[in-house]
Amino acid sequence: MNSGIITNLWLIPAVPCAASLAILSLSNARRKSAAVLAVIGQVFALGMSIFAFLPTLQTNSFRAVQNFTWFTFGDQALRLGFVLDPLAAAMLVMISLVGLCIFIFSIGYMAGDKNFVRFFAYLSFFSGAMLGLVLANSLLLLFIFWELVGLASYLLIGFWIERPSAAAAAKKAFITTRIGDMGFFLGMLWLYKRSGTLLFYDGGSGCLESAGLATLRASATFIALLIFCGAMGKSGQFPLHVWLPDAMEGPTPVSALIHAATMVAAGVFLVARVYPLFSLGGINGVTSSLTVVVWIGVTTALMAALIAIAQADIKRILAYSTVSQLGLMMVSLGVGGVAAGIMHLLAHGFFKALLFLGSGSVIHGCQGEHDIRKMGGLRRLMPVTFVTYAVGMMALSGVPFFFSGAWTKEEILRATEHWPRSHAPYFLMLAGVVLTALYMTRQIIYVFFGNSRVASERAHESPRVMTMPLIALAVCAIFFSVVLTPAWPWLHAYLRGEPAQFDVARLIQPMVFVSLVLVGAGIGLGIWVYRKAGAQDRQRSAEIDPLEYAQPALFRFLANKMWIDELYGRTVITFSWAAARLSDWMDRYFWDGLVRGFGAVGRVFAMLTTSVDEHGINAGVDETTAGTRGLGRLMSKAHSGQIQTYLAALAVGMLALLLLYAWLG
Amino acid sequence: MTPTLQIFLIVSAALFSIGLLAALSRRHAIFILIGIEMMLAAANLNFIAFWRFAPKPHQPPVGVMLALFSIAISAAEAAVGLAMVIVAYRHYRTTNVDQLDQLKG
Amino acid sequence: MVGLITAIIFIPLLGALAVWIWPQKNARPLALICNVISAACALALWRNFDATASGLQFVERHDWIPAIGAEYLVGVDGLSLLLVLLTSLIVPFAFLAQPMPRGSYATVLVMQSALYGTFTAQNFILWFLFYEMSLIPAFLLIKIWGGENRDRAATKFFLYTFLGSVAMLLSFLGIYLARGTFDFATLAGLGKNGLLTGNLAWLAFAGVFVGLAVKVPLFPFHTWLPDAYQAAPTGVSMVLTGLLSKMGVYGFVRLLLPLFPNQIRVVGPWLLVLAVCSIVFAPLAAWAQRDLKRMVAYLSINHLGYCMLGLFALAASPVVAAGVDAHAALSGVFMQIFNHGITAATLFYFVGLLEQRRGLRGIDDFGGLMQRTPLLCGWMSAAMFSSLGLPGLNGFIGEFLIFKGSFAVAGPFTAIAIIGLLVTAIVFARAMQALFSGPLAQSCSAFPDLLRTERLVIVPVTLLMFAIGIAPQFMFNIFNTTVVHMARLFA
Amino acid sequence: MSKSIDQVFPNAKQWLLSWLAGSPSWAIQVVSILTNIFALLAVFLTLFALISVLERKILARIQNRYGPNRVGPFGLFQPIADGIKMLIKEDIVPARADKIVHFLAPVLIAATAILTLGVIPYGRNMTPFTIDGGILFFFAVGSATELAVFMAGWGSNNKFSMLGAMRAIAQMFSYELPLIITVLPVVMVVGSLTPDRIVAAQAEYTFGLVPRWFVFTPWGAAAFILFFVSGLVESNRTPFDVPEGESEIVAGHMTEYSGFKYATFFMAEYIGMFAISGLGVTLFLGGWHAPARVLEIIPSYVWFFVKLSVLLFVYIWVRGTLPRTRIDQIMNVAWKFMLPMAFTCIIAAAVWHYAGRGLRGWLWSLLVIVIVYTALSILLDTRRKFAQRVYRFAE
Amino acid sequence: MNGAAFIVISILTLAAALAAATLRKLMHAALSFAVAFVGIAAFFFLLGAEFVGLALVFIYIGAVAVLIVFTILLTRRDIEKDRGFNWSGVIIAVAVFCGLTWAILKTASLSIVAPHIRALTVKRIGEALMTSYVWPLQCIGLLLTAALIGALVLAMEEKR
Repeated sequence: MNSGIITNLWLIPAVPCAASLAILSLSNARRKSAAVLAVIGQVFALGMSIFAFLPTLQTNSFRAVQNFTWFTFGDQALRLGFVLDPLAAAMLVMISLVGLCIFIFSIGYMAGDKNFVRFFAYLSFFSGAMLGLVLANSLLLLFIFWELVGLASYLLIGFWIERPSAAAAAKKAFITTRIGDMGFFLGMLWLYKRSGTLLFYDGGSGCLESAGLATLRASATFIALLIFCGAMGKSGQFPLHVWLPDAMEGPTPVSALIHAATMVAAGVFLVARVYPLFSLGGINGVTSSLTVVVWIGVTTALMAALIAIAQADIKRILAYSTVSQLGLMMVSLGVGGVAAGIMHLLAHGFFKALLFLGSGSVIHGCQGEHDIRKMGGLRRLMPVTFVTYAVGMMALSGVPFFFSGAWTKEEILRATEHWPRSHAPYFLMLAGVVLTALYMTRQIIYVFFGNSRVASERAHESPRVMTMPLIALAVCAIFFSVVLTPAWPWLHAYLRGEPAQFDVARLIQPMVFVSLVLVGAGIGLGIWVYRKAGAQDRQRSAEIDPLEYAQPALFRFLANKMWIDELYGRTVITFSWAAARLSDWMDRYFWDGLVRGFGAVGRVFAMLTTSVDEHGINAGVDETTAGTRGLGRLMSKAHSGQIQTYLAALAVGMLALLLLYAWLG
Repeated sequence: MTPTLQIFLIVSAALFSIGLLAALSRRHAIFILIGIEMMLAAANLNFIAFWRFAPKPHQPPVGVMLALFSIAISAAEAAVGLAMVIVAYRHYRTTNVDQLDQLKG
Repeated sequence: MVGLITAIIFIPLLGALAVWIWPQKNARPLALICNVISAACALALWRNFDATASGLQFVERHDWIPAIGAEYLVGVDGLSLLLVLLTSLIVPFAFLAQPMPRGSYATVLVMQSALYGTFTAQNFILWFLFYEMSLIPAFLLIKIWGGENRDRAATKFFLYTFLGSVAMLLSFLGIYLARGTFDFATLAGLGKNGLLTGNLAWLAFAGVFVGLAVKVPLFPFHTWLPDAYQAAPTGVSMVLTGLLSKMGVYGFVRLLLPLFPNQIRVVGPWLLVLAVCSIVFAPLAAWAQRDLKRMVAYLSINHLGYCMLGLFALAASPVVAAGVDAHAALSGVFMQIFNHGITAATLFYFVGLLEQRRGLRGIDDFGGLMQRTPLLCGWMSAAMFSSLGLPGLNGFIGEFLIFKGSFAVAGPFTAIAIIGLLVTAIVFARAMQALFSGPLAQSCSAFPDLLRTERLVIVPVTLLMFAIGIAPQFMFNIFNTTVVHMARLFA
Repeated sequence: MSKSIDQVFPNAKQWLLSWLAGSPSWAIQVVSILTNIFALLAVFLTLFALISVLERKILARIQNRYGPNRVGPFGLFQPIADGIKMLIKEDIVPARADKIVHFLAPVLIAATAILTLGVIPYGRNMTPFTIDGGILFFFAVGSATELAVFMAGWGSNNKFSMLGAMRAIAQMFSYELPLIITVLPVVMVVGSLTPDRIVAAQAEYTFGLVPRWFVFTPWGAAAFILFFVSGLVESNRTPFDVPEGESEIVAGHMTEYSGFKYATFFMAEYIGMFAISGLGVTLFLGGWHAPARVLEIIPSYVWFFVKLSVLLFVYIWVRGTLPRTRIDQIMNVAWKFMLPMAFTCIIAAAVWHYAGRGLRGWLWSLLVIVIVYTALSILLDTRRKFAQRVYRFAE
Repeated sequence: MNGAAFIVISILTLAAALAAATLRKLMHAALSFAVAFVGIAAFFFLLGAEFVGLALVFIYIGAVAVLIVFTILLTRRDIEKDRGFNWSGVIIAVAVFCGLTWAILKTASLSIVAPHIRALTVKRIGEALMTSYVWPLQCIGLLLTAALIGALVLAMEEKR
């Protein structure tokens, strides 16, 4: 079985895709079969992922490559391939596991939706494309799946298509990521031109292997940065992050799966995958491209964390949190902590999915309300949701020892600390940790503590089908830390292809205490600031946030997402729309006018020649014509229209010929 | 007395002339057609006569072939011609060719 | 198998005659039957086509007007076969799109015959005859059966293309006077060392270039296109975009590139500028359109701009030609020809469906269609995604290869051209948002979803798009040998 | 012995001519021809007389009555009485009639009818006139009947006559096509227009038992049925006797005829019927050949007349059984059904020939005919047309 | 070849033809026309072209004559009127006849007697038609079809 799946890696993405096709062909009423098909597809994917995962444990730096020819053009072959290595295997398991939880959760969450069937088709399709993405052994294949997950994201964001806001958000997501993708595309072309292949690993001649890298030389920086554009778009890095918070217009399971756990992390995965390109020619692990990655990551992480503080929409807070965490991962990759970044990616996948699903459960309980200021007191009404949500919150905030997020975050901080170029990112990241704890505390106080307000009065616990995935993910979020602790950094070692050693002593590290202090500070600050917010009574649901009360200008700046959307609207969009109008105008009036001008000149010329013709050349011709016509009229008299006359003429003619013949001899 | 080719040709010429007479002298369109048919028949008679009096009539029987085709064509001609007479009659309420002279110059 | 091409060329002509004679109600079935026959012939051609042999196949050569070197010389290589297949696909598709008056069926059939002729003729006079023969029906179709503004559009179309043709004819007369042949293969052989010399060469080049650029159309000779496509009835628009524009691209590949390599090399960068302008400005203009048909028309210009980009990049720098990049560019252009043919025709088909249902085709005249007509929206989205180059659909293959080929040769131009891809996406995203999403517009609330007949038409075409997008090898098999052969020729 | 009986009539003629030995050849020729003519006239006029009374008897049996039984034994002398009656009747010519034409019409019709009898082989060596294109002669002369009918209609200057003549010509024209075309397969297969050759081609027997008559091939059977129906129409017999349908147009083109002229028409009709039946026997039923080898001891002419009688009986039987059809129905069937089927017979015969004239050919040609027949019935929507009609009155 | 037969037939034929051309009553003329064709067919028999003769009878008596009388019938209202007779036609016809006869008599090579030949069988004609004359035959078929359709279309009642 093991070897079987390794030689048939394509099956892993193919099964959910096939499930998607099957579901798409179902009628709208076949809800149950749709859900069953989707879940079965996902279970198969999970099973195969695990089977694919197992052999990677057996040897260090395991790598199985399967290349094949897609097509030949001219006499050249275009080859694609799948690769299975620890990075891919770990991603596979995470994606399919989180995916499965979310699929099950969706059955409950989407139960009332009339397009239930279509939803599962899209979801399965996404799952397949995402699995394909992590398995791709060719930048082209990766790009293909990259676009397909983008498509799935587009479809799912705009799933509630009758809402104009959802459609707008979908469009925004599509176009924004497409901007990044164009960079990616260009980078890919460049890479292809340089190395002559897009395969990552191809028995030594792939573009990520030494022979391939040698051909790149100086262009590697540009190629890497262009590819990073794609990652920026997909992973919501500044300045292309604007689509991700808007993407929360989609159903919550979608937000959980695509816009928290998997797809948005694809950018991070991409950078990790083509890391040799980024680090090519680096001194001490520092290259200009990686420096760009670090600073983009830092900017994103801090900016998003700040914005998250001032948001009122429960999902938007989580969305900004995602952006922030993705920034953190980018920083990690940029400073050289690839394994740390990926570990955080995996852990983040679990707890962020958990948080989103929790928020989904909350929204479901509150009849679709998103505004945290209208909730409150849900702690008692939705105990399971509360507990699991709290687990997620603590994992995200990085409460040490028991939660996976803490270990990975410390890993990242440790990597950042040792970045040779500058220490600023390190300190900024520490600030980020505080901010994370702060906004999560704010959210949980608003939602779960205090009295119940407008939206939470009739709230109820979600059905089992929704809470079970929550519990499962919460368990994952906690127990995942087992493989993350410095005492037994198994995952770290696995990703780096080294054997892991167990050493309890490493459990106690200075970073743990730094973290403890920072998180404690963040939570404490939160509790102190929002202590009253939880106790507000139901009449004052829309009251002023304590922070807004203290710093109204700053709060408005943050609440309006730093006016970045507006900035784009005034500049980029206006400019391009103007370009469009200009093009149209040019077409309609300038070019056409030019042509018509030529036409007018031609017409004037024609009139000139006509007059010359009529009065000069034509005069004599007219006379001749008149004469000819007169003659013709005369001759036409002979045509009496009487058939017998003609016949007689014929006969006389024949006679004449006869006589002529006789006369001649 | 054995008829020679000449006699046949003279009979055929007479037939032709009678046909011409009908076609030229009579005013009724059907007579004209009858006349034309007779002229064609005279031609056929010539074909057959020439074939019969040729030194080697069988290699191949050209005259007979020509006569056959000519008969087929004249049958077609008669059909179309008569249809035209009917149409003309329907349009102009006359079959007198003197009155059917719309094409005069 | 000799005679197959002649059969393919003349069957539609006979069909046109039959349609013209037969009663009105039989026009469509008759036209379709005729197309089925010619399609069967085209498939037979494909089946018997030797994909491994370079050079022409199924050649038929007869004297025509020996005095001026005109021959009836037809034959196919991979490119011709591809276009013959495309023609066999698009025309019946167009016939199924909308019921048309009998006359227009006959006229389209005449045009089809001309198209087959253009794509298979290997002698300039014959080629030009067919080339012109396609122009007149197109003019008539717009002029007689067109929509709003048809007179203006038709006249514009006619003047543009006709002037282009005249320029081309004059150029070829010049070439003939100098070289004494009209045979494509012979001319291409002579082209390497320069067909003509001095200014005459430039004049001839300009003539041929203008003639073909108008037909494609290439910026800035494109302004007839939006008007013409907008005015033409749906089926005709499909044929115009799917096939007529291909005649221009085909002419570039067959005539301009092999015949004037030196001239192209000199003006190459400028031609690339024009191609990039086509690619960038056309979708921008499309963005600003209200009329869906006009929008699709502009995107057509954009897509053909990719073809031009690939060809000019290939021709402008012969050093790399014959290598992987030349193969990529040429294969990409050929794929793009085919893909654009079916995709653009499908888009026009959908616009036609919408217009049929609504009576209008402004982008704001619809809204929330997804709730009312999910199937229509779904299949139409597939066509749109194909057009914007989503992987997994046919559009991506051609565009990727073109970009791959031209980036290697003309990197900066290609980088700018990427903007075209982006803007195309924007245009389609906007269109999808306006058409499919939001609350259901009152005026659309009675729309029927895809009818069964419409489904029968659209599903096979879309499946073909998917097939080419996922496993395109069968398409490449048609022209791979030709690509290698041509790349060697251009080098 | 049997041979001499078989050849008794030719021998008798030879004996007769031997008296003239030594006379100029043209005289012998004339006498020979005259002998033939007299023999023909004698036989067929007798047959006509016989049939006219038998028909009445048979019809009577069908209608459950006695029929003529007063004159002679079983009423067998009835024709004589009828003849006398006809002869002594006044010959009325309408005042406004075209007298010449009126007079010529019955002459022409009788002449053509009798002429057609001349090319049919009545027995071994018993063909009165052997012409190379005998079948063509039959039809060429037969087609003059139409002109005669027209003359009758025109010459009478009576609207019933004219209408009857028009109907007769229309239906004869229409059915002449299937009639001739159904003959073509036989001509094709035999490769000759000569009736003797056609008869000779049907001489063999399969296993010495089943004669190789063309009626036993699928195309032959189909052609024979079509031929027979067309023959019915050609001879203006019931159910296709609309030209003289007495309830509508009195007696059609014969309205203004009386006395002996009327009798001539009557006779011509019967002789035409004999001629068509005789041709049918020649073409499809093996001519004068016996139905089995053992039966060849019975003289050939007996077989011919037996077959002829059977056909004539069917004619009478049909007349007694079927109602008259409408003229438009007749025309429709001619053009939409008979003609295509007749063409199909040609194709089927070709298939039969090229598939080796054996069992394989038999089956293939059957297939062709069945396919076309089915297609035609579907196309013509026969099920609907044959369905019981619903009449709606007072709507 | 029988001289007596020839004389009888030619007298019959020419008389009938003359009658067809000159008889006042159209119907009589048409019937004379038929008789004239019988005469011509007899000529053909005399000349050994039996098949052509039969075909002639078949086509002219069976079809064309009937067509003519039908046409007469359909245009009946018109035939009662008195018709003019154009004497100039007689002059031309006589002139043509004289010219032709003079030319025929003048040509000495025409005074030949027919060779003795085998009878021309239908089979031989059929072979010739299907081999060397197959194209003309097809063309004639096409022509007849066209004529059939054309005549039908022409004579069809116009729809109001």
